[in-house]
Amino acid sequence: MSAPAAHHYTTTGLDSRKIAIWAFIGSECMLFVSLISTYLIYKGRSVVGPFPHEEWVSPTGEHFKAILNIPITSASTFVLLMSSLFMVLALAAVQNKNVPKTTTGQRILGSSRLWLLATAIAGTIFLGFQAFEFTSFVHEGLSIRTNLFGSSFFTLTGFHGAHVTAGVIWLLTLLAIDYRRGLGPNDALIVDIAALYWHFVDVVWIAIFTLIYLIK
Amino acid sequence: MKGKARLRQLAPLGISIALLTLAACADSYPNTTFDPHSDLGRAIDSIWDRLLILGTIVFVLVEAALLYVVFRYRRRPDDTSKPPQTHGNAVLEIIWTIIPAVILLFIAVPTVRTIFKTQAKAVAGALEIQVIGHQWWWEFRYPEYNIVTANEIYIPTGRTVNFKMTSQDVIHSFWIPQLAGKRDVIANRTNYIWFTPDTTLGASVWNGFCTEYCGASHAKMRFRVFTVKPDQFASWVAGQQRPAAFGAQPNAPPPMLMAFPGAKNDRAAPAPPPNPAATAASAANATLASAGPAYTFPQNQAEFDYAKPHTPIPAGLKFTPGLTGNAARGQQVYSSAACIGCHTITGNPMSMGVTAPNLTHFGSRATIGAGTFPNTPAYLALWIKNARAMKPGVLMPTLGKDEYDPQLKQKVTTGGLDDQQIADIVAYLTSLK
Amino acid sequence: MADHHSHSEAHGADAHVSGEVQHHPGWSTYWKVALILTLITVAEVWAYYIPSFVASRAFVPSLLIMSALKFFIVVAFYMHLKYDHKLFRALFTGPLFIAASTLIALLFLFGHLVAKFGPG
Amino acid sequence: MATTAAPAHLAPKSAAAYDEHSGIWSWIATVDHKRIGLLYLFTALGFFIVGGLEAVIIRAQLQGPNGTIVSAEMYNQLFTMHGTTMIFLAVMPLSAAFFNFLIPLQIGARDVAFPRLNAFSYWVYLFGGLFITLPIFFKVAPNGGWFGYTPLTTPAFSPQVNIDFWVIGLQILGVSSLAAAFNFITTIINLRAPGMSLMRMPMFTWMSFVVQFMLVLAFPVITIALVFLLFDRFFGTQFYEIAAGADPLLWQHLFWIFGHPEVYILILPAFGLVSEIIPANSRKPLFGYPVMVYSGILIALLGFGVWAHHMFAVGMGPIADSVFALATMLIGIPTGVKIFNWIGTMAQGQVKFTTAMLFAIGLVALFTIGGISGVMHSSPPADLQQTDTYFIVAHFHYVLFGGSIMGIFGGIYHYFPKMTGRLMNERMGKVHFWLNFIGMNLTFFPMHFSGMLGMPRRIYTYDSGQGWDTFNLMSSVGAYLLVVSTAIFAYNFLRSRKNGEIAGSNPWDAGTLEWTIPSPVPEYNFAALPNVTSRYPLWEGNEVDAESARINSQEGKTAAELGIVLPYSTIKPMIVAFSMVVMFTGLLTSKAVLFIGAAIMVIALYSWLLAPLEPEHH
Ligand code: HEA
Ligand code: HEA
Ligand code: CUA
Ligand SMILES: [Cu+2]
Repeated sequence: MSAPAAHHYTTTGLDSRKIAIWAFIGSECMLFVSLISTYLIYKGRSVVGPFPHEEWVSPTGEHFKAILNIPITSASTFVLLMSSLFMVLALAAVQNKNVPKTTTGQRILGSSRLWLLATAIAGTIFLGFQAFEFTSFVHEGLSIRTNLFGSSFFTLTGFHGAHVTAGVIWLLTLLAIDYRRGLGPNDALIVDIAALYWHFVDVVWIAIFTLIYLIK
Repeated sequence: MKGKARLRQLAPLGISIALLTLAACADSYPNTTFDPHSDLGRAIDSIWDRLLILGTIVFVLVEAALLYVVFRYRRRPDDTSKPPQTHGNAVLEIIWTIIPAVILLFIAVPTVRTIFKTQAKAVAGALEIQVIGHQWWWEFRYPEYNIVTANEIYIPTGRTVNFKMTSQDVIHSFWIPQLAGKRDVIANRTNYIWFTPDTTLGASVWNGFCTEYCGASHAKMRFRVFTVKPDQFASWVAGQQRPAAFGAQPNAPPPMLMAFPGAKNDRAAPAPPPNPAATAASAANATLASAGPAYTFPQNQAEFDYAKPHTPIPAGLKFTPGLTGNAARGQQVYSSAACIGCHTITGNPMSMGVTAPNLTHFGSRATIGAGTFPNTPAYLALWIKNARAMKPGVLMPTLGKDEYDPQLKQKVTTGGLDDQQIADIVAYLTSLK
Repeated sequence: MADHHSHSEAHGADAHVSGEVQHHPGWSTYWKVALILTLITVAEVWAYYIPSFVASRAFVPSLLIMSALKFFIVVAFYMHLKYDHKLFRALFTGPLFIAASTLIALLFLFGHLVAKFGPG
Repeated sequence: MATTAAPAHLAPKSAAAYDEHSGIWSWIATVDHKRIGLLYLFTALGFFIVGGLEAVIIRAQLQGPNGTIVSAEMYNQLFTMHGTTMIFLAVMPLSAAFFNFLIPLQIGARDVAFPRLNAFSYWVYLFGGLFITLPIFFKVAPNGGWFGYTPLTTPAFSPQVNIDFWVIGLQILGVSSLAAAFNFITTIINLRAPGMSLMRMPMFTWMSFVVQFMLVLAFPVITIALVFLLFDRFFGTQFYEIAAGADPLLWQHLFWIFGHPEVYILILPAFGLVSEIIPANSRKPLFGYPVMVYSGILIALLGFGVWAHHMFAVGMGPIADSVFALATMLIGIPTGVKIFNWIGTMAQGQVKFTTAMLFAIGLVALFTIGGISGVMHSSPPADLQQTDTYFIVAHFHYVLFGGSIMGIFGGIYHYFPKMTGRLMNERMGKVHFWLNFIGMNLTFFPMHFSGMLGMPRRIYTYDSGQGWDTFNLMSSVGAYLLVVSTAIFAYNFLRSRKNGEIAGSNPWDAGTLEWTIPSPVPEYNFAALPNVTSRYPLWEGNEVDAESARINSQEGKTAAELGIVLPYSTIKPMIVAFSMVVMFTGLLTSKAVLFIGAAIMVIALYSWLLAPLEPEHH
């Protein structure tokens, strides 16, 4: 984090790292579209169950219930949404570090550590939900090898989960820096970049939640 | 010096263009796409001609302009001061945007028309032939006549034939250059291509190729198409409907190993019910069996030459000379050997395998190994002895005793056939006319 | 990332810092946005549990609209694209457009939309 | 050096050692875009030779009917690796060599935006390239064709290790391309010198800019397609398992959504180079500059909407066939505009036949042929006869060899002086060009005929009496000529580095920014950031440009004397790259290797990101 933007000549006056992260996010759009397309293309093409929204009775008479668990996923979706709120608060806190805080409310709102931690925790909870979801699916007879649905579902949501994991690690790194030397307005940019990534991961989930979970 | 150089640069093009005129005459080019013999072929060819003409015009104009400019404006010793520093010319640039657009319009319109014409539903009553791709051979079925055969198709001139394709394994592609374009043969999908061979055609034979890379023997996945007169076709059909000529037994309908996936873009005519003539024929096959020989394409005919494979026999394959096989014994050996696990011979109850070509009328075929070798005892014997040495990666096991199996990388010891047994099998199979 | 190359002209820089400044909305906007997102999500899930609605033709479109709404709200406010340099808008919407068209094209090619909108 | 300006505690221990100008170490640890560019250039030329040799073996096998030089299995590995090598290890990195070397010089920057990321890209490319190339020496090279169609490449039909190398190798190479792309996008947006507005950027930088966006959008798609295949092969998923009802067309669509943009990724940089060479050697500014820019952008946009023209035989149905056919034809228009504008640039100019110019003219002549045959494929009914025959092989060699390679050779002759300070031998260069030109046409023009006369591609042997013998013989002879010409080039290239005549800063009296600075270029590129007021500062510039040029043309000053701070040299990016490849090899060997590689990678990455890029300012 050696190079605060203000020290450089740049054509646009913007910091290169922020341009790069936006380019990266643009590229991620194609990545997730490929995954989502595949899931939708294979929707309803599995030759054996279990299936996302319908029950299935195997030739051997085994009974499999519809896989997707909307209540749980709604909860995790909500958690991820909230994490985005925490993230913007963390960024705001870093930006306004030097603004004197009079009331406790301001002090709470102004604590970058609190919000960074909250975001990371929310992310972890989301991952926890996903871990629970995956294991329960496996118990209900759907693994990544079972059928086209299993393969495309686990890969898609797994990729998203991997992104969340990376995000959590990133946030914890920032948190560590915050504890070591404290993040101030000069560091707003690196927090902003992490935030952009985090929100994007959230945005992707918004799409996944509707396209994969809700639409039958 | 530069001038001469420029001329040299045109030399290879010159040569090649001279060769194009050569290419026009078909007889020396048995697989040419330039003289088609079906409606589809001609539809494609007319677009090709248009493309060739427009393309040549564009080519000549562009290269001429390039050469002219390069010569006319080459730097001369007295060019000390800079040339006029023009930055562009709106009018010119608009012109050379529009001209190509117009040219493309002349290509686009017939293109789209032909697409919709040639991909329409085949006429009802078209002869449906089911094509099933295998690594590395072709299975052909005539549901209308209950015929299953491999690597060779007979089609009557003047009747629309509708190929309905799918694959057992990887993607293959079905191509008869002189009759039609390609269509990919894809597992879990059903594809179609249909055309009508010209009535003007005499009995003739065409090479067919697999044109989608499909593994080790992609190069050796070929087939033959015989366009014959309707009466010849009828006779061939009657022949194919008989059970194996040798040791004839009541004809069971050939096993159909796989169903076609109900593809969304199913544009085929529904397969007509087996016509009464056919069923009658199979009912009365005992009598038919005694009837005169059925039509098969005369292999001594000149047209046939280029359809004859010339693949050399791989080094190191030997067969004891002077053995004479006994067909009766051959049938026994065959029926107790590995063969029956994969091959079907209708009329031989032991032989119901469906993973390899149907051999019911093997004797009537012109080639073996998916068009790789001529169907003569000499080649056949070696093939049975060590198919894997004859054709890369082939799934048929090496059967000859003490032969080296290039895939298992070891000699065949137990259960290998000796040359006499092989000779007998050869006699049996070739007797299956 | 620390991996940002610097030019030594300290002076040339200050002139351009301005581009970096963003007039972010404050807490008041943030919690309202969060509320809206939550409400839309609730609406989506609710819709999912009304069989008659699920059966109706309106179901899929309305869900798509709702999630698109959420999508753009987050991008506009939390990713402050609404307030940020227009360059970033270009860097995001361009690829998003290509990605979206690719998705739609693929669904057509695999015959998914054909049943609903496409030619038979 | 840089370190002198640095607080001691920040300077890496052996920093002084890194910064010596020569010595293998200085190359391994370099973060200088010019050196990285040269590394790319040498490596990619090496891979070009490898790919070429593979091609020559192919031609020897096909010289006559029933060739027996290689087995079917070997042949399949040869053409797969030939295609893969030429596209991913030769042409793309050759373009990358110019991205690295030229872009900062053309926009007036001291380096790219992320120098260490840049080094990382190179090392990933090198290790990934070796990973995918070495297996052929052990006869276990990938053998699924360069577009690896499923289900042939699924474990069900290719259980051996061959395809694993391909899947993992391409995955690795993708990382390299993506990292580089983000880097250059940022560089071009953000490090342009004062006054270097977008519409003043040299055309090469413009085309590169477009290409970076194509990379950023195309590579994620193949990444995912490969991930599916990887999972199928290693973790038993079923994306491409026909037994599980998978649709073989899924791979084809995903691959070509990447694959078609890829072919423009391969050609646009060459177009850019030619757009520099032709004006310089015609003493005229590029004709219709804005249109050249827009046509480039348009080609890229359309390029994302035509992929299915590689699939006209799969039975997509009449509507899809028509749509993709029309979209494909459209691309001919902007491309034509480029061809005509190049001719327009030469018209009324003073065309000097330098070797570079000959190659540029060669591109215009030959690419046109390939383009026209491309348009011939774009009509689906016609393509049903052409597809998967040698007619296609002819098409893409005319555009790839006649286009990309010709343009890149031109670029090498043109920019060699800027890279080394010396000129390549022009006489040998011209011999190289003519042999190349003749050999190229002799090799690939006859393929039009063998194709239309029914010869399928990817066949390791063909029967006599099919009417293909003559054409194949011609092609093979042509290929042998190309070996000779390429050998001459290699000799000229290696020799001129030390013995070529001294070039001076602007041997071709060209007009763009990179020619205002000394050759070879000092490590800081520009003593003072130039102020730009025109597209061709050396031709059309006013006193402002002149002043910048004067300052920057001065030789001999070190960065320290000028008080310019340069980034530290470091091997951390290389370590990250290496451990990443180790991690991937873990898939083939053992989990232990995988985890060790991953661990080292993460550690090295952290120490890279937390270490300062360069000394603090004072
Ligand atoms: C550098 C790479 C490159 C480039 C630039 C192109 C350019 C084009 N390509 Fe090519 N193509 C490949 C590389 C490339 N291609 C490769 C590698 C394959 C094979 C992949 C494989 O199967 O292995 C392939 C295959 C391929 C196919 C699939 C064929 C098949 O497999 O059946 C098609 C089909 O439409 C096609 C079309 C085109 C078209 C229309 C263009 C256009 O962009 C061309 C435009 C240019 C011109 C038209 C010439 C200049 C224009 C004028 C002078 C104006 C006037 C001209 C007219 C009005 C016609 N290409
Ligand atoms: C940029 C890309 C590129 C380039 C430059 C080339 C260059 C060449 N290619 Fe090819 N080619 C492809 C891309 C390219 N190719 C692709 C994508 C395929 C499809 C693969 C597939 O189907 O999957 C293909 C396929 C392909 C085939 C079809 C194979 C088949 O379908 O069965 C053939 C056949 O002749 C061929 C030939 C050649 C030849 C003779 C050259 C020549 O131009 C090569 C010339 C180069 C050299 C001769 C260099 C060697 C030089 C020396 C050895 C000199 C020694 C010097 C020193 C040691 C210092 N290529
Ligand atoms: Cu079957 Cu190629
Ligand atoms: Cu293409």
